[in-house]
Amino acid sequence: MQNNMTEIAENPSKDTYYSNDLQKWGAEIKNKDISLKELVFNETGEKVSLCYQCGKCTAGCPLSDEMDIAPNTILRLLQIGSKEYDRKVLSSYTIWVCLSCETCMARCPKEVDLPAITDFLRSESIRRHLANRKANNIINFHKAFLHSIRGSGRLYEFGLVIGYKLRAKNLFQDVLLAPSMITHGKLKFIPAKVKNSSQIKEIFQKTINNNRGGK
Amino acid sequence: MTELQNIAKKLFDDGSINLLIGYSNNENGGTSAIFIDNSADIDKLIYNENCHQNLMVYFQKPEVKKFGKLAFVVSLPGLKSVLEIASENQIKDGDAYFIAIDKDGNPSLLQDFHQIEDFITNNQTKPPMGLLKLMEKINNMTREERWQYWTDEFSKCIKCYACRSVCPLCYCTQCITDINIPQWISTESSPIGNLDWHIARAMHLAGRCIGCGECMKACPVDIPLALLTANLNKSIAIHFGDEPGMKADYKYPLSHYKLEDKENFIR
Amino acid sequence: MSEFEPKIVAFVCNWCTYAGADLAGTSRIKYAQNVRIVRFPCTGRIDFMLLLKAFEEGADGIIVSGCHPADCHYTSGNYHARRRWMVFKDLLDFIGIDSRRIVFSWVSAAEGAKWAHLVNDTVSEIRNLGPMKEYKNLENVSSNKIGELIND
Amino acid sequence: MKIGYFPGCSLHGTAPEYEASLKLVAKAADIELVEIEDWNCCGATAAHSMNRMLSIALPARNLAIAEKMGLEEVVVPCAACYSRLLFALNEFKLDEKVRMNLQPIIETEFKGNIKILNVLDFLEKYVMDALKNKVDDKFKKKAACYYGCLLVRPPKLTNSERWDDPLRMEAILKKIGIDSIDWSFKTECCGAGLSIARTDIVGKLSGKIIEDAKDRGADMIVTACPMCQSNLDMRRGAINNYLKKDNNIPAIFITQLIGLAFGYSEKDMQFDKLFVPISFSNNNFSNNNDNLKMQKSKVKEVKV
Amino acid sequence: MARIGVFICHCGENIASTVDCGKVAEISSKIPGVVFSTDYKYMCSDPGQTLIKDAIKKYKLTGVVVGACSPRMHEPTFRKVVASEGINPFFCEMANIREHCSWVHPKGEETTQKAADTIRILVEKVRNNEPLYPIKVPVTKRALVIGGGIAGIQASLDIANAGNEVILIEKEPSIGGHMAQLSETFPTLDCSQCILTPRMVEVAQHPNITLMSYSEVESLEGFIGNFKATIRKKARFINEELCNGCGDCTLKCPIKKIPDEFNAEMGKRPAIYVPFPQAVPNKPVIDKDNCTHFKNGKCQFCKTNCSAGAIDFDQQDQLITVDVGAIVVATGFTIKGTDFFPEYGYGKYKDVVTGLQFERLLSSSGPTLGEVRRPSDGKVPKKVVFIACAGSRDPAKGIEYCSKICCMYTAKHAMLYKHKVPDGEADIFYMDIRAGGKNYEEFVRRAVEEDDVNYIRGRVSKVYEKNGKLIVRGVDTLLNSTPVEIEADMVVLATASVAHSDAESLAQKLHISYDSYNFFSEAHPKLRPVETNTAGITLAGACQAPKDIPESVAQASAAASKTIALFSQDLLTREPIIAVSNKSTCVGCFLCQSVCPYLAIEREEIKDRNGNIIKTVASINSGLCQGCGTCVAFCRSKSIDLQGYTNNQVFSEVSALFERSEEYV
Repeated sequence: MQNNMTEIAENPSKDTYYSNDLQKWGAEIKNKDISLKELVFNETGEKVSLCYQCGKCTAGCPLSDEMDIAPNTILRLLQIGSKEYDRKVLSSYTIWVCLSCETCMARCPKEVDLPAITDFLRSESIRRHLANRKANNIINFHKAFLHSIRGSGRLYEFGLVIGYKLRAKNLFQDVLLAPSMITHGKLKFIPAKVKNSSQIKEIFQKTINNNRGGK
Repeated sequence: MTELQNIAKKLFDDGSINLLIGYSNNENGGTSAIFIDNSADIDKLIYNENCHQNLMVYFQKPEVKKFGKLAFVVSLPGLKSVLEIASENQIKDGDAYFIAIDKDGNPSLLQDFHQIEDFITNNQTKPPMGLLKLMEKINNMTREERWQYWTDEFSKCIKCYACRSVCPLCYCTQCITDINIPQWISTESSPIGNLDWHIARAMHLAGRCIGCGECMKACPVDIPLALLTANLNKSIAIHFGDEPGMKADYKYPLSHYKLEDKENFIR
Repeated sequence: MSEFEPKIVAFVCNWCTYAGADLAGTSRIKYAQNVRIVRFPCTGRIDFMLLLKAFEEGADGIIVSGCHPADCHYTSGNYHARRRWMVFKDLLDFIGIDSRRIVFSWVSAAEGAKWAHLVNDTVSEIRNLGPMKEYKNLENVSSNKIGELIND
Repeated sequence: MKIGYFPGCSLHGTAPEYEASLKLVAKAADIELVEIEDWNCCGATAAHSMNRMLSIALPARNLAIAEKMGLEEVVVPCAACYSRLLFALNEFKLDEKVRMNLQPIIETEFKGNIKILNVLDFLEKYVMDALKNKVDDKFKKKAACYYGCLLVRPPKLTNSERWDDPLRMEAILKKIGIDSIDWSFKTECCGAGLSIARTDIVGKLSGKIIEDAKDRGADMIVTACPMCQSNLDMRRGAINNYLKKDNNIPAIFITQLIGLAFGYSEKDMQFDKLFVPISFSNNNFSNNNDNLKMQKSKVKEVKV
Repeated sequence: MARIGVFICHCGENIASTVDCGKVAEISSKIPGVVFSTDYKYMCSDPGQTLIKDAIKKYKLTGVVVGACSPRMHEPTFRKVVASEGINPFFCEMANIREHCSWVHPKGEETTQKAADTIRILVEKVRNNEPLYPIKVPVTKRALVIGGGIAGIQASLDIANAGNEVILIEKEPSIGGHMAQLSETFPTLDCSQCILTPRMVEVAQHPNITLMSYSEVESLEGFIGNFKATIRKKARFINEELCNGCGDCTLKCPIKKIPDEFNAEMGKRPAIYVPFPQAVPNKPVIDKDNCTHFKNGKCQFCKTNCSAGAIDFDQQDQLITVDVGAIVVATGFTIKGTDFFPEYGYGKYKDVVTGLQFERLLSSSGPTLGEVRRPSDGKVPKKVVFIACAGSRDPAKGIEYCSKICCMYTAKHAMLYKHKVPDGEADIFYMDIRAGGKNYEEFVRRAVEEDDVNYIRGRVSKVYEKNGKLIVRGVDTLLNSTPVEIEADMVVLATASVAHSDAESLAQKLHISYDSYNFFSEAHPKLRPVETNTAGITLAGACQAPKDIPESVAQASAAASKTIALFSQDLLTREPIIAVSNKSTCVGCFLCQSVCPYLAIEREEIKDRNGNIIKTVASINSGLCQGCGTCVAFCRSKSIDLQGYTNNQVFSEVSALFERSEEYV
């Protein structure tokens, strides 16, 4: 376990299961020359044209002040659909800092499923190698998380923390909470594993490698 | 006395009915309808697999109606036609008693539409395979072959209107064929007149035909008439999801509409 | 013999398509001459027997046109017509009459150009299908089958 | 009575007291919780951030196993897991493509007939009746009921009434004699998704929640989600950093309180697992200074 | 035998340039039954008309076909010509050889042929025409106006002033409607009551108007000119004849704390009450649900204190049936309450109010006598946030439409607030400002430029209470979508205007159609915006869609003029293009009933001499039928036919479609 993670942390190119079809998709994008909003529609069924820019999503978003582009502006950029703006959306920090708290969706008068769109934008952002650098921490956390599940089928929190720190190359940022967690019996050193762990690996194999991330 | 005869006798004995229409053996070794107006004749009442005629066709006849209180021996198709004519305002709950024969041949007395609906739901039978196969065969033909098939079939038609007289749903006092201003359908047995008649008949039964198949059985020249209405009912079920003869408050699909009805065939 | 010129009859409603055809006229939009128009108050009034009759009379193609959904002058005649034609078309298909010979359309009073296109398209489509020979040949189908049957 | 149980990683990791209290509460109500055999992680935010099908397949495998075990209902105490499982079930029901593709991915037959309960559903449906006449007036503390995001949102998925101002926890607590305050942060996000990657954000979001609860006179924050609870409880360092003052308002699981009402001890309910301590053995909470001091020193230790 | 004349018009060059009119006339003359055929330069001109008249006389014509322009153009002209010669006008048909022929085809033989065919088709129709006579229906010259708001008041006065009787019914104890609740009106800021109450008094005193307040429609039968309406006059437990409106009873009532509907529940009222001082009629009503007498029989304070002896606890609802010829529906609208909004606190914050509630706070007759004081503690709010589009334009909440009046009244509210609290601040969250009326845009700009109202473009996501303030979380989308957080003393929601909860059941009683929001539907969105699909029933005001006062009044006068036009005749004349049923062949399957959009197909019992029912058959109500003919095509036994488009006529037309033209050439 530990070995495996160290290895990936040192050699990110092996960390392939979410982006190894990049070339294939990249080729398709070039050929079809399809705008991001159409992709969003194809993959999530959400029409960005529904948005009339009332801004309620931004108003209610707990993190709107952390974002580089306001949620409603993300939709506006998608609506315009130029290559430049599509790129701007995919390389935004906004899509990564979103917590998926669903507040925007719950209050949206036009019922635009922004969390679903954001999920798709994230996978597309990675696929096109456009992810915002500031989001490395967050992306690395997601990767470490999925890696942990892929390995054992369950989240191994201690391993997750270590794995994440290795990816983030920020070993000492948060680990200091760990001692008190251990004294409270909240971190376990030995991961509980799913017995049929090959099945979990299969699931990863068949999903991440086989579709674009959306519908 | 059979169970069927017992039920019939009881109906007569307690004065519930004045006329019972059922089946009896006929001199040709087959069965035919029998009209019993007193309990003395009850021993002639039979039911077996040869008893297929849909006796509900008699319900609409004035000669029958004048008897007042009626009872019918009916199997599944007959009961369906009861519900269908009920939805068409031709029969009211309590107008008649129905001795329903289930698929094992056992009789039971049904008095209201609700019981009939339940009976139908519990006694569903599969449509005859032969008919379905023929329908499939025709649907698989090329259009030209289908046209050839039906022109051949219709050319046999002698316009005897047996199909019309045995149909429990052809109760109009004036049929479209009887109208001469304008002459919608030519009276003679000509290819165009025959085609017109069979199309008109099918359209008039679309979404109403309950599939007893009497028209086909009655046809002296063996035109598979039931196919036309069966195929139309199939498309109605596909388009609108309706099936006739299942509910007394059936909403006839051609006199209702939905805003979202399919219109991909309209330019 | 010159190229086959199909005979087309159009059954139209008074409020939308008839007015749309009027508009094509006032706008001087040219279209094929093959069509003869019969005016009805509403598509809901159009009896399927009239379509059969038109074929009998020698029509090679039929246009049935009325108001767009929600535009019906009488609120719902077109919706009832829509169901009727859906079923009728299936019956014709089953019998083997080429249902492409009947063209259903919604043409509003504002769609003069659409009307002209509809007529032109229908004429060229029916021209490709050729004459409605099925009906014409019916007159030659003798009733000899009946004879055969009786002789059996 | 047997009901399926999906603990999720948190209850086996950072929230053992939630599992312990839930199990004892179920036992007291005569319900047997049957753990889904060989369950796997629901995938959480990471999965749906990266790949939609993955985020459906991971929960669906669990549901499929539960169905195979003959379970009709499964209780999912973690609100995050609940949301993911519910999402997967919903997509399976609504999206034909998912239905077609799922089978070969999870290699287990899935019909989608199972019902998913969150902890409030579970308590309302199976536990509260058993609690009749067990109200203890020792609970003299005012609760701020905190629902977080995923128990109520998106409303169309969770089917929750009054999703912006839910009152279900309040009603449950009322039955064991606990009064709740009316406050405005019941369903605000605590920031759990960024707990590790952006701890500063957690401090800010959770800080606002804790501040409002305290301002309105709550003695404790009651949660129904291990993510929320761990954020509000363990992240006190970051929270206090943001608020620029120390806060000692505890965050406790609703099941721990119900457990006490059933007569279990605070030890049974594993109160010792809470970072910010709380005790009902002494009626006056603010007297509990010894524990508090201990906690303060701990928080400082973390900061060093 | 038919003797038909065919008249081909050249229409100057319009037809003659592509169609050989002479040849068409010649071909037409060979059609059997055509006894005269000619062409002329302008058939619609005087000489052209005379030509037709002369031919009718000379050739004893029984029918006429005019080949000219579209019948939509000149059919009435030529039918009049024919009628002037004593022939039933329905024996004249027009063949459209201009719009459908000469204008759309090139000059040539085929175009001429098409014109000739078109003539022949119409000749066949005329041959089978039957004389038709306009249907005369007697008209009861009395109108029923449902709803006593400004629209109903205006319609009643207009109809009554034209000399017709009006019955005005209002479900509340007083007429006046929402307008009576308003403080000032945009864009003039004149006092609402000052302009409304004189109209209310006029209604009460008008000799032609019978006012029935506290009454509702129970049922409606009949058709245009001949409706029979049953009205439920709800028991108000006051003998209106005896009551002199002194109001002593309302002062003596011990129950005082019932939320006052007229004040949008911002004030309180007793159990026996007059909704507001200027109420018409100025008679109290007892609120049975809250009255102690009706609860336990003990209290009689009002009765013992009534010097007129007008209190009648035993009064019952009355059902009154009236004959009316036309109906104006003016039932108005209602608004969503604050409890409709999860994100704004489900109505739990007292200082979050609706626009109507704020209106009452502004009104000098309101609970605060016109001082803006917030409901929670009575303090004067120094910061008020207005939220426009609260619920409107919000498909997620089921209301997709724009409520239309909110932009204007919110500007008015902010303006009036600033006038009353000059040191206060007013912020308005809006999405778009829709100020498309006369002087409306100027009004909104005045709020911004002169009264310093702060408009912020963005929607509010959440309102919550903190330390006695309402925290409003919104966004300024014009400022790079910056989140905005405002600490307000009071929040006013411009909540959506919606149909009354009982609008649907009223529509069903009246047989008028309604849209998915339960607003009543007009017969045509452009050209018949006042009429409903049911002849004789018109709409006025916000029951059709959200409307402001000028629009409601305009529509009310329009509805009144439609009604007055109807009443101007003793007999109502209708085109005889209607369906008729053949009662001898109808078998009464009634499958046709559901195809009729006008519910004109009724069940008629045919009885024998002894009164026994022989059968039940379809019978067409000629008052309701509009002549679409859907039932005609539908009837299997052809027992229904459509006059003017009979089966025989259309069948003949189709039969004549392609008659071998060689025969005539």
